[in-house]
Amino acid sequence: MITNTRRPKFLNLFKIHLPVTGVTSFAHRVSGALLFVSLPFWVYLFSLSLHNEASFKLALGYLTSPWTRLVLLILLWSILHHLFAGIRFLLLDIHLGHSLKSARRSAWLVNFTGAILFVVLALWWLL
Amino acid sequence: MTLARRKFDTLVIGAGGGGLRAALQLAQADAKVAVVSKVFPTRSHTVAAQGGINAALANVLPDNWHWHMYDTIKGSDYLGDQDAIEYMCRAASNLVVELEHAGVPFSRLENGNIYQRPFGGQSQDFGGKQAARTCAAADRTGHAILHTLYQQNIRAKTHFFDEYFAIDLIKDEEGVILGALVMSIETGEPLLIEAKTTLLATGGAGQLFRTNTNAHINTGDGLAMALRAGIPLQDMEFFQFHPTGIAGKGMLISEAARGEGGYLTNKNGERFMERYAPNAKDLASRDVVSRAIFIEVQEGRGCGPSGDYVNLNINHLGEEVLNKRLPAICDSIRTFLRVDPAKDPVPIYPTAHYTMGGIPTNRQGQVVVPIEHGEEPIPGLYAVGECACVSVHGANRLGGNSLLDIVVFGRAAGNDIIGYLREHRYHRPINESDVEQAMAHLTRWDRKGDGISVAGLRGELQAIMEKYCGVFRTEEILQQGLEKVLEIEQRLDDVVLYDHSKIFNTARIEAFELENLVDIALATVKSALSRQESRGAHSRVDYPERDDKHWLKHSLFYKQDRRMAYKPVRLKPLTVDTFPPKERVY
Amino acid sequence: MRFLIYRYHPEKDQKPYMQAFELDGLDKNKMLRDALLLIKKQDESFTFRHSCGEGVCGSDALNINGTNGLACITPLSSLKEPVEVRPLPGMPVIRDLVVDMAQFYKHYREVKPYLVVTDPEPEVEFKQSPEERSKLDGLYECILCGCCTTACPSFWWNPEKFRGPAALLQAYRFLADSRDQAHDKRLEELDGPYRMFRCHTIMNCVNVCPKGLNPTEAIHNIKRMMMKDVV
Amino acid sequence: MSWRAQGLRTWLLQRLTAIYMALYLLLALLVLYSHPVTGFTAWHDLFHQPVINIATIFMFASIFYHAWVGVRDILVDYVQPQPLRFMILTLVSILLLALMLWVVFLMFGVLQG
Repeated sequence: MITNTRRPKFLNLFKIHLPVTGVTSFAHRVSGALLFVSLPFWVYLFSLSLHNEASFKLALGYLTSPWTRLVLLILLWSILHHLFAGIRFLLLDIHLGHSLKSARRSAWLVNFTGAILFVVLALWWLL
Repeated sequence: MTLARRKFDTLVIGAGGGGLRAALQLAQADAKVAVVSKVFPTRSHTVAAQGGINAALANVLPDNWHWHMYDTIKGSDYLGDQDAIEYMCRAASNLVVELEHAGVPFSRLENGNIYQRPFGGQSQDFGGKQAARTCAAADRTGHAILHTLYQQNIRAKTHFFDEYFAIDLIKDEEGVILGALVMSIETGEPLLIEAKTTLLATGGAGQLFRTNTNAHINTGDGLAMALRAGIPLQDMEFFQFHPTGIAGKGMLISEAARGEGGYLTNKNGERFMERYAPNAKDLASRDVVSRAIFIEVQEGRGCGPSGDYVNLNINHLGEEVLNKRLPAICDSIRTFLRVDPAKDPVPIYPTAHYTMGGIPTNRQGQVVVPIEHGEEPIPGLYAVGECACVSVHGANRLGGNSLLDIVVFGRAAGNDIIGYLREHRYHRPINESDVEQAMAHLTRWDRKGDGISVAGLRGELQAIMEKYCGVFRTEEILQQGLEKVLEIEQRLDDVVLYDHSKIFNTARIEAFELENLVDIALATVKSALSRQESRGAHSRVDYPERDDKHWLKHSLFYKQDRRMAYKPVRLKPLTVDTFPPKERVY
Repeated sequence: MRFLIYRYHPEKDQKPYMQAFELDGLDKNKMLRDALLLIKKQDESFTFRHSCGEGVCGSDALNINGTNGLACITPLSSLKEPVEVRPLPGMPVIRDLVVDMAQFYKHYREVKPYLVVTDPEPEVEFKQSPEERSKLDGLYECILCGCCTTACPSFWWNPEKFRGPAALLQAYRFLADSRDQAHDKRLEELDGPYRMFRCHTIMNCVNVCPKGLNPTEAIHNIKRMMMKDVV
Repeated sequence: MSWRAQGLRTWLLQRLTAIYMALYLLLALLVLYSHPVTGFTAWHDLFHQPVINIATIFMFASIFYHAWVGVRDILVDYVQPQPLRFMILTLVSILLLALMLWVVFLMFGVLQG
């Protein structure tokens, strides 16, 4: 007879349902991480833009190159979601929308508005 | 293999309200106390008590403990011991206040006092107008009390053995109880807990019946342990059927539903309780209401397609009262019946609920056995709560008195144990042959081979008890019941486990529980067959009248040779005059 | 109905696995606990905790189709097939669906879940207005089933340091009690980066609580109390 | 920004920086909408105004502090070995401080130029 002293744990994240409030929160974290990673790029770009005429042009050029466009699109969503989800968290902090029902509804709203606004802005920018 | 051993001043078996209240008293007095519980303490069945705890606080209507005492004696159909009842009713107010100070979140009145509601069998002025004596925390009073008691025990640093199952008591040749053999459910390993005093607080045996309000764990383990240790069980024929269980399923709908203004109707919409109890109506004693419902259904006035239940109406109380006073039972009704209690009537039917009988004790919680003239305590053994029979409930318990019973006698037993410990400073030597016997009981389930399954036989036993030992009883039916239970007892020898593993083997636990249930079933049927009268919850169709001349006495059932014995009811209270038996009408 | 049940027997298995069971002619009005009991009838070695059967004792908290809940008040009709039943997430599995709750109980004890009164007690009950008492509603009803805490990602990652929603709800239950006199000490003990401030308002706890309680709100209320004390 | 920051203080500052950033963003959008930036000079002049200049320094400070708290939260959850967690957090702190210095020098330059 074998007796396992090391007990297993069930923590398969693919098998655990993540409710919509959890999705909003997790996406908040992911978008925050992406924004953090992009920080040096933004500071560099900002610095370029304020140096002189030529570097200002260079900075603008960076913003419109196809490669950075892709990165910018991801960051655009990140900003939108992070902002909206952040506002939702602040409202929860001041005790607005605490019930499960309204918290679910606001989570949907945040995810949805973030996505829609992202699509609208992306199309407006790209076309 | 050497048996692991631990030593404590006191071993408490069971972590419901009674066990925890006693443990708290002991821990606060710096006794070394171990609480053994087969489930984590807050899972004990006290958690399911709903309506409240009785005390004559007079917060809502005039009240005093004398009236409470009268009601309890009348409710017990004069079988309760009046000294113990006086003790309980006098202590009630202080103990409820004590619970409140310990943190129980009682509901409140506008003036900040504890909220009290009317309950069945309560009266002002010795049988006058309805009283309101039941202190409540919404309809989760048991939950509130159990959690608070557990919390205070955490504070007092009581030693808990969570998920340990007690197998047998250990006693020496002189009959002194020296602790118990227990088993860790998690590891399957036995453990001998040596203790100067042992307190049984294992609760009732509602699992005797198929449809019951009780938890799966309510298998009367302490009752059976006492029987095996040669101690008789008292008044086992008195088993309470709660009038309002969810029809067909058994979940409890608290008497608080009627206390707050709910009422029962039959299929004609008639408030039939007016016929059975013209004064108290729906708030008559539980035995009275249960019998009434049973008769209504029997005589074809039941509701529903099969006419097998009656309706409880609480929809007229309004959402606010329901949410404030009865939130948990409304949840239960929605979950289990998919009925909206704010709109529709609730189908209910009497359900096995409470073991009035139990291990005979005195009002200090000491387990007592008869000797030639009178009785004497078994040294080192105590019992409190539903497993004990003090007897404050007699033939029928009043709603709100069980939570009171556990805190009053839990505390009393704790105090008496403190005194006992002062006089008995040392552990007595353990009787190894008794340990071996208990170990043999433990290893009996290691037997392999083909046989009957535990769950199957448990189901059969429950069905038999329901059919042959229900609300109405006759000689013939009980005789058949006795034979069937004896047959089950025989077949118990053929039960085998297929799973012999050690770690968290719940099948093994259920096998022990089945043994316990069979012993208690036998005690119940045999006691019921012997008592030839109708009193409280024990209704004999063939002896419809109460017979004080022959039967105003407690019954005692011994496991050895299944003998019945009797002892007198203590009619003399401590300080007041006796309430002499009289006709019981509500 | 088809069921997939998490099985692990420490005396036999090296690793947990999922086992399929089929129950015919099941009344869908019954609860999941009833189905599990039928499965136990088929296979005695199948192990899970359960007791009251009506959602007040908190024994049979399980992960049901990915969401924590009590088996005894989860109607079969509400479940998609195959019904996947697993133990509570992130807890050490003792056997099958039985987990070791020691860590959970430890956090509960650590918040000092009892009323602390330092003033002399009155002869009668403490006065508490219905309004003051109503602050305890939604707090005292907790049954310690563990659904919330084991659904909380913050608890998964820091089970030793983060108190978890259930313990924090209890912490607030005493902070909110007008009779309690350990206010400052309780708040002091909850400060720091781990014990409470691991909560990121994910609200999985509120999503799964079988009693409909709201630990997130309780946590926010504690923060509010802390702020009030600072300002 | 001590490593063993008190829970409440960090939590509160994370909120305050968030509010500041949101307000800055809103105002920035309004300003850019009402005074569209036509070229380098306009852009430079914008940040030459002391109010906007200082506000922008605070904006970046907020971003960096907010990011630091966020990264710390992530590390506490997903990076369990203490030394590794500490090392990463130190590196992140150095990076953020460097970025902050960069921004401060940049903005002082714009203010003077």
